[in-house]
Amino acid sequence: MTGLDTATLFAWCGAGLIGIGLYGFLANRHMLRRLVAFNVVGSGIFLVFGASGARRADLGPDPVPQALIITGIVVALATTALLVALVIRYADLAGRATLPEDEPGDDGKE
Amino acid sequence: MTGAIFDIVLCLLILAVALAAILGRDLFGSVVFFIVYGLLVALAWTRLGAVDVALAEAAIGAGLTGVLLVGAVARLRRGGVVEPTPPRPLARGAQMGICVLAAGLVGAAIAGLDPDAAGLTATVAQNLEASGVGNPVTAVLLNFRGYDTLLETVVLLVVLIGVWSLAEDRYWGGRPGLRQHAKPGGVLATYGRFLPPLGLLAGVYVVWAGTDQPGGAFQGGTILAAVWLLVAMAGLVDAPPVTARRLRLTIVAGPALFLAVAVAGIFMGGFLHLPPEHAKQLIQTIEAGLALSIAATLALLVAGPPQRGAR
Amino acid sequence: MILPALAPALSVAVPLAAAFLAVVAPRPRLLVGVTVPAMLAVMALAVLGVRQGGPLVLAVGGWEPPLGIALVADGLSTAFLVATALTIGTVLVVALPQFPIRQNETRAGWAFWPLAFLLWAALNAVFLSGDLFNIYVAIEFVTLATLALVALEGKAKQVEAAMRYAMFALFGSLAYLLGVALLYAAHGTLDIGLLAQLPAQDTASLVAAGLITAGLAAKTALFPFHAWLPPAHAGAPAPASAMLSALVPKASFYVLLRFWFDAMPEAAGAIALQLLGALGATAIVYGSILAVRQNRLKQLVAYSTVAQIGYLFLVFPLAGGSAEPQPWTAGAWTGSVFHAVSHAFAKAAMFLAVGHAVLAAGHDRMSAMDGLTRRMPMTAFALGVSAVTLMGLPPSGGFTAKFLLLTAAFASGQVLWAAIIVLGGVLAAAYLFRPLARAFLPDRGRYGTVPRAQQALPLALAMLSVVLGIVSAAPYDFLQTGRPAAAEEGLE
Amino acid sequence: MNQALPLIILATALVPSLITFFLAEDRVWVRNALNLGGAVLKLALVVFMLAEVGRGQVYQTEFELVPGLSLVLRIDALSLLFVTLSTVLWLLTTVYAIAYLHGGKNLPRFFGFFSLCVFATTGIAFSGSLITFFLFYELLTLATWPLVVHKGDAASIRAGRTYLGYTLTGSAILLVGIVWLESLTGPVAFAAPPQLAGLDAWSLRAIFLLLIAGLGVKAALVGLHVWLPQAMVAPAPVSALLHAVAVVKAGAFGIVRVVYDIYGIALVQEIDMGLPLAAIASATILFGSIRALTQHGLKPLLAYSTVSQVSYIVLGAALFSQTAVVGGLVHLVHQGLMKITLFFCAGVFDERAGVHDIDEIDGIGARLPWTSVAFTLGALGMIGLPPIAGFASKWYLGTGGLEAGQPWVVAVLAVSTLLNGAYFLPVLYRIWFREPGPNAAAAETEGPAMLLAPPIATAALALAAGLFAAAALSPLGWATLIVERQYAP
Amino acid sequence: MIVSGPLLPFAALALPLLLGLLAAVPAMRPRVLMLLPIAPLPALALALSGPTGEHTELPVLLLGVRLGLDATGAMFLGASALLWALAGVFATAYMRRTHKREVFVAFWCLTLTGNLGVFLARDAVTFYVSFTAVSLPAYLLIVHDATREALRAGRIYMILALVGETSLLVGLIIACAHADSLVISQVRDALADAPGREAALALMLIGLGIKAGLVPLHVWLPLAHPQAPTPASAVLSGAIVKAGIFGMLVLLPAGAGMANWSLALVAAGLGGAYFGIVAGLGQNGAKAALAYSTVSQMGLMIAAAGAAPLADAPAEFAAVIALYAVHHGLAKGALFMSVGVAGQVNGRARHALLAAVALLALSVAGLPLTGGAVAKTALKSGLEGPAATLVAASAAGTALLLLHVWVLLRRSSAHGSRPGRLLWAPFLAAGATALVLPWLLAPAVGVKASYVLSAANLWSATWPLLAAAAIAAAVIGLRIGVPRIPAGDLVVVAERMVPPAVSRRPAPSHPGPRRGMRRLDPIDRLERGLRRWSTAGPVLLGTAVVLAALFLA
Repeated sequence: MTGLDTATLFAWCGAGLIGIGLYGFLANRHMLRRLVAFNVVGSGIFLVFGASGARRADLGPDPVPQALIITGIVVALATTALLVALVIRYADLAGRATLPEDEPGDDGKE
Repeated sequence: MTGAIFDIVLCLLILAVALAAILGRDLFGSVVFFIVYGLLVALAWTRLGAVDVALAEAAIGAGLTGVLLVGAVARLRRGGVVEPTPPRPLARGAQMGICVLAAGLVGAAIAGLDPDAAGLTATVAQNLEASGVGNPVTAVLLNFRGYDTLLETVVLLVVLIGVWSLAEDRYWGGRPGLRQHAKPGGVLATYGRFLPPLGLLAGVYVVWAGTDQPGGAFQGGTILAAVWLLVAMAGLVDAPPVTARRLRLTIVAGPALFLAVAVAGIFMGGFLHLPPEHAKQLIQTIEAGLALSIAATLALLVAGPPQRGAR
Repeated sequence: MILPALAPALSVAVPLAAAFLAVVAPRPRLLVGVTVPAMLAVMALAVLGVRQGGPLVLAVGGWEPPLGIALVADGLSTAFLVATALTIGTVLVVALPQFPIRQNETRAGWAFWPLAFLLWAALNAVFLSGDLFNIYVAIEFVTLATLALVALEGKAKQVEAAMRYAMFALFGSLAYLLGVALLYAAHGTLDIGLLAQLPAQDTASLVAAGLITAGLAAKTALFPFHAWLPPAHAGAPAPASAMLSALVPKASFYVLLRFWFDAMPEAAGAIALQLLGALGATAIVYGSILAVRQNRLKQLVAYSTVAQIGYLFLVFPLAGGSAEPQPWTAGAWTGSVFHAVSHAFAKAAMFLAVGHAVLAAGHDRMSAMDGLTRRMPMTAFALGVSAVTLMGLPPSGGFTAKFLLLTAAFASGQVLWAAIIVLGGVLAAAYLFRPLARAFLPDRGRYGTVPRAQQALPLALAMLSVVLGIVSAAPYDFLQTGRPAAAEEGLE
Repeated sequence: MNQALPLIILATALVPSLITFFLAEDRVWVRNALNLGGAVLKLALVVFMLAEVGRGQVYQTEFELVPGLSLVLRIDALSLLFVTLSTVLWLLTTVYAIAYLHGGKNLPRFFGFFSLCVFATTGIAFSGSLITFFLFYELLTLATWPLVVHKGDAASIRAGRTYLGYTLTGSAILLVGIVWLESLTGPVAFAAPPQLAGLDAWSLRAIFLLLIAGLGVKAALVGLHVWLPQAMVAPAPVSALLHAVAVVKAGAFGIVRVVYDIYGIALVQEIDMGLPLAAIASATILFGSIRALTQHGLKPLLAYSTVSQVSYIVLGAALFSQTAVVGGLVHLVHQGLMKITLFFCAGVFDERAGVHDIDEIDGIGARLPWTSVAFTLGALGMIGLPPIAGFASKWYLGTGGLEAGQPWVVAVLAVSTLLNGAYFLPVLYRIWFREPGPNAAAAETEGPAMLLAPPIATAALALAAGLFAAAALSPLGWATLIVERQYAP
Repeated sequence: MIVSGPLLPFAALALPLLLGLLAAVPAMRPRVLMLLPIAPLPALALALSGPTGEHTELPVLLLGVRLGLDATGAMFLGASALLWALAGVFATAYMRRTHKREVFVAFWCLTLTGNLGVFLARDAVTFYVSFTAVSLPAYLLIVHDATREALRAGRIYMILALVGETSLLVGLIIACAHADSLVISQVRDALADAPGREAALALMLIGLGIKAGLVPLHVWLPLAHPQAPTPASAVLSGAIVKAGIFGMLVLLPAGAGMANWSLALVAAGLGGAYFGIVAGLGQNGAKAALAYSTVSQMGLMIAAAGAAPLADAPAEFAAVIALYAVHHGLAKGALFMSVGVAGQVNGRARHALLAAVALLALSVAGLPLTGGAVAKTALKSGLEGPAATLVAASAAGTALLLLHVWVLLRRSSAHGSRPGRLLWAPFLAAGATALVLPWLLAPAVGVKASYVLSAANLWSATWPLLAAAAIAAAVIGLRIGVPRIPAGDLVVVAERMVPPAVSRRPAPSHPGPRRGMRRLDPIDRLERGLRRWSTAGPVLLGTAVVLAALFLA
């Protein structure tokens, strides 16, 4: 991938998104924020995946990564849906949307 | 050249919005930024020539995920859940550092890729004829790698069961989600009456077109789900109880149909084998079934577990 | 010879169909009664097929890789399939009275059944898949089914455990997916068999290897990414715990094994492999120490899983990393598989037995064990027998595994790992002592009981792990069917 | 037949064990018939085999588990020595246990594990390879534990913990040694000792130490013996099992195998391990005796006595002398007969008069004369007084020590004899010459024949073993045969 | 069981053993004492039939039993068997009323078997087994009355016996190991130049010396003999202690190499002879004084046995010693029996008894014409120089000591019941035999009557008696008090020095279950940290990065 063609550009962009998303995934404590970050990382990965399949402008975009990405997007949605349900249920039960060990000032004592 | 500049700007924008979504002080703001981000990424996909993905990203990645998250934020607000304070700077620094390293590594890997690697584009093109469909992405999704898709649809089923099983025991047998009370004659109610026929049409088209053009069961199913949700929000329809036989049949129908075809394939040459002469019809049948189940499942996922008492 | 060739497809299709039926027509007794024997028959087919015709490779839909997905049933995957079938089969029968569906359908009583069948299908999908992306889908499938089962009890603690698990699991998925993306970008294929034939020393492949390894390690609950496991596994209902602890971490480990020995046998650097071994070794010690400290039965058993998983990772320093097959690699490789399988039986048996003890006592404090040998001798016996396997004592599959690993450790001059393996057995005894000893105490207070037929099932499962040790020659040979080149040299 | 007989003999213990586990508590007769039947059948088979092996017959069965891990059953003269002992004592102990535990709780469990222990012990004796030995050795560890904790009180549990802690650690060490050795030589079979001569001496030493340390736990070498006195909380038949029939014997037997059938005594000497082993054995002999002197309870005293006595076997194996190894091997049997007598009697004292401590035994001889006679014979035999069996062991050990050029061995024997006298004689004195204490006064008369017959039988056997030591089929005669056949240079 | 060779030696041992077992049969209990006189009869018959030179072998017993009889052995055997038989008769009357007669009889028989076995054994193991069989069952004879004193005596006896057994065993083992044979004659010959000879000899002498009452190993004698019932005292002092001497005679190798040992033994023996006299004079009880007399007499025999290896004809000299032992055994046996008789006799009969005792005492002191004179003269013939003189002179001491005994006996009180013939007869028989038998046996050991009756020998036998009479007169006339010496002399000192037995520790209090788990708190903290995603996540990502970096490296 010499030069800054479109595919490489978006692949780099994907790498950047992965970095940003991971930070959000690690640093945030609110479960919904983590979910947002998770989706950012996911789409970053898809971008890397898809962009790498679009390197050969002469051949057109590779359909295999596209199909895989669509599958991945659906899986990500499914995961998000389950997590959202978990978070909501947890908020109902525990009154918060963070894990106990992530509560400020909490030593993780049970 | 303008394309390149556009791409660069788009990339920067995507990164900026992503940052905003991650770092935003307000959770709701973050979610809104995330939806915007999803749309921008969909745009990027079109720039990469991947229209199917762009559709999926817009409908599912930005649309449905956004709806889920917005709904969740609303529920948490209603429940009075407070946001935690941000972590200490030291921890943040370490986390940030390691993320930068990771991104750098990925970047290095990208930089090291062979620019001329062709992937499977040519192989797909060669076999497109036998797949029974004209859209190579659909060919991969439903024929070449139909097994992935079969599992994927079942994943949706798993998640739906998982979401339902988060219901309170006393609400089992009730209807999913909270009862919607749209103002009669309000915007929502109006749209609720007006949009469904159009949406239905659009959804069916996207599914049907998917065999030869961008689109397919997932994208189409998402549109159908959105339509139903809108109608439900308008208070015009209500979800059937989770114990209802027809509801369960609906969510299972698609995957079951897919599986039936797959197993039937065994007698026609192998597991999931679609004989080229019938491939198109079979795929359309599967897509139709899947679209129905996907639509129902996605809508129910957004609605959440039953939160109302049984009749 | 069409019948054995059907086995891979049916291994996934049958439990899927059962799951669909369980959603629509929840009649567990009937479903279990049909599915379990059917699956055992399928397993028999698979075993027969692999024994007679070597590895079964099935191109799904008739599309050969790289375009299509191959299902591979060789000795390794069939072993995991069979272990899964026996374990889940037993678990489901045990679960029947615990998740009944009567006049009024209940939440957990309904949800458990499709989830269990779906987990079964998902696990089989993982074990059969020869395609890295397909594995991603399958493993996500496993994860999501697991998440739902972890939260099945529906109390704050379980939901919390599920969320925590999700963090690790999602990260693992992301890392794995990124690795897969990079591999595809580099090689244009995701088929394990094809990848094995390609050079894999480019940056993308190696970064991918690191990501995939770390991601799967998190899903396998390797120390120090294990902390999610005990609350998650201990919180679930006993039959669910049995499946989760016995099989779910094995799925991701299985993929690691496939990845390192089939897909990229030459990519591993010695230091990285030693690092994995070191984490495994730490897991053994650390998990055991924590298990000793637990006051709740299920927590203890769950920490035991953390420790036992450590053994699996010793396969990397012992058998991996060498382009040239070494005389000991087959032993180490087979040993780790033996360990995985016998641990599956033993851990499932233990969770089921503990579950019965807990049911009878009404709580899962240590005192639930009091007088167990008298009240429920078969349950106590099942616990004892599975403990034998976990300690790696003869005659059990655990011992055979340990012996093979030890032999490899000495043969390859890695005595440190040998010491850890041995120490692990002693530590296992240390944490299992308390519950087992209490079983001999007189019982105080009032206890219920569990029907004998129910008690017999965990015992049967536990005995399986012993049988695996007594007749280990056949499984050993079977495992070698289609084994990866890197592990081919054995102690003949 | 050559193939099947070892398996049949193993089955005579295993089958009753497995069935017993699943018998209901109240099916006493079935249980007893099963266990006794198994024991009698086994005895008959062993007697048959004794004759055959005496004529030079060898029994061997082998099947591979995984590469490098084969189950080899091979019966040589040494196997039979151990098996005969354990078989005879099993039968007697079963009889005794039926009477002793009559009406107790959890008996199916007890007898199930008991027979399982015997199965494991038989397996140990029949092991034709090192790894087979290990398999059964571990099984023995496990099968014994439920017996140690049988009573289910806090002390039993504690003892069980110590027992498991020591034995499992020991087996772990043993396993390391075995695997290390086999990684150098390939599978080690007793019949065809590996070629070790060319290997690095330090590795050989390290492996030797690992093996001995692992076996030494069960053989209760000093420092590794702690579990044995604690395990005394178990019921008397269990003590009999631990001390005479199975456990400590398994350790000592293993050490003999390692020294003679794996390393070969010449090599052990060459790598300078013979003397240290003999020294440890001697230290154990003395240590056990000294500790026994200060014991308050009867069973702890007997336990420390075992610590001391079992090391005679080890000592015999460690000396570079045929005579010494005869002494060691024969002590395997002699100690078993004498010690089981003592434990049987201690059990009767406990059962009939509630005697636990030595202080409580005063004048018991008047109330329980036959038991006391048996006890006396056992104790005197332990001291080494002729013509009870113990003296023959000492004689051979001493002579062997001198043959090996280690005259200090004789001193150890002498001191040990004196110490044995010092702790046993006062007990005998109290039994026979003190005025009956409260326990004796309140004692019941001597109990059922099934409780009384075993100790008398074992005491008589111990006496006969010494009295007819020179007979060909006496333990001594058999031990000599073993050495001549298997270990003659 | 296969016996080769003559059956009588086997029967001599088997009969007492069988009778001992018979004693345990309940039906036998009323008449159990009747067994005692019968038990030694085959042995007596064997001794009377004399040495045959043939061996009896029982290869399956022990490590192969080998029995035989030579001249020396025959004398020991005969005298012992006779004494046992007479004491047995004595016991039938004397023990009639005691408790647990069956136990007494059983152990009597067992001891007897051992005692006879010592003389018959021709292999080391049988010798050792017999030696033990005579040592340990004798304990039961000593403590039979179960008084506090008897039990103390028994305890001390047991300790010493055990030490003795052990020493003997070790000594024998050393010797046998070198000989590579168990046959005693070969063992003895091999011992002459065995590598561990000194140790073996020392140990064997300790073992034999304890039995033989070698000072300072004699301490059990004066304690045990008075405490045992009288018939038991008689055999203890008359027969059992002889096992030690016999052992020395058969086990000490001959030859110049033994010079040092010989000297030591002679010195120790003579020292013991005089010590016994002194200590005996300090006693208050007749039996204790008699026991010291035995110590003294045994000292003479030990001295002789010590000299034997250097003698020109050791075997013949051994026979001479045997002759001395025969006389002493019977005489001492009779003297002990007299104590028993004295306890039950009054009036004229008592005077007769005292006269008989006096005669026996003088015989022991070597009064010419008595059997004692024969024995003593014969013994002196084998000794040279100062040793001979000292032996001769010891007769004075012996006379004094026995006078002391006589006085004590005269003072003792009687319980008045009339003693039966069964008490008198064995006493008289033993005494008479002691006076006569040496004369009959002397030719067989090469001692002619003319030699005994030669003037020089008569004088050397007489002057010590005269000296004794003079000293006695002086002591009595001047009322010199003899300091009292506690019976058991040295052991009494030792008892005071050693704390009362080794105390047993109280039952160990088990330490509670370990509660040291709190120290592991850092682990808990670590686990909590690892559970926290904001910690574990970066670690996980870091691992991925590190792994990738490692692969790349």
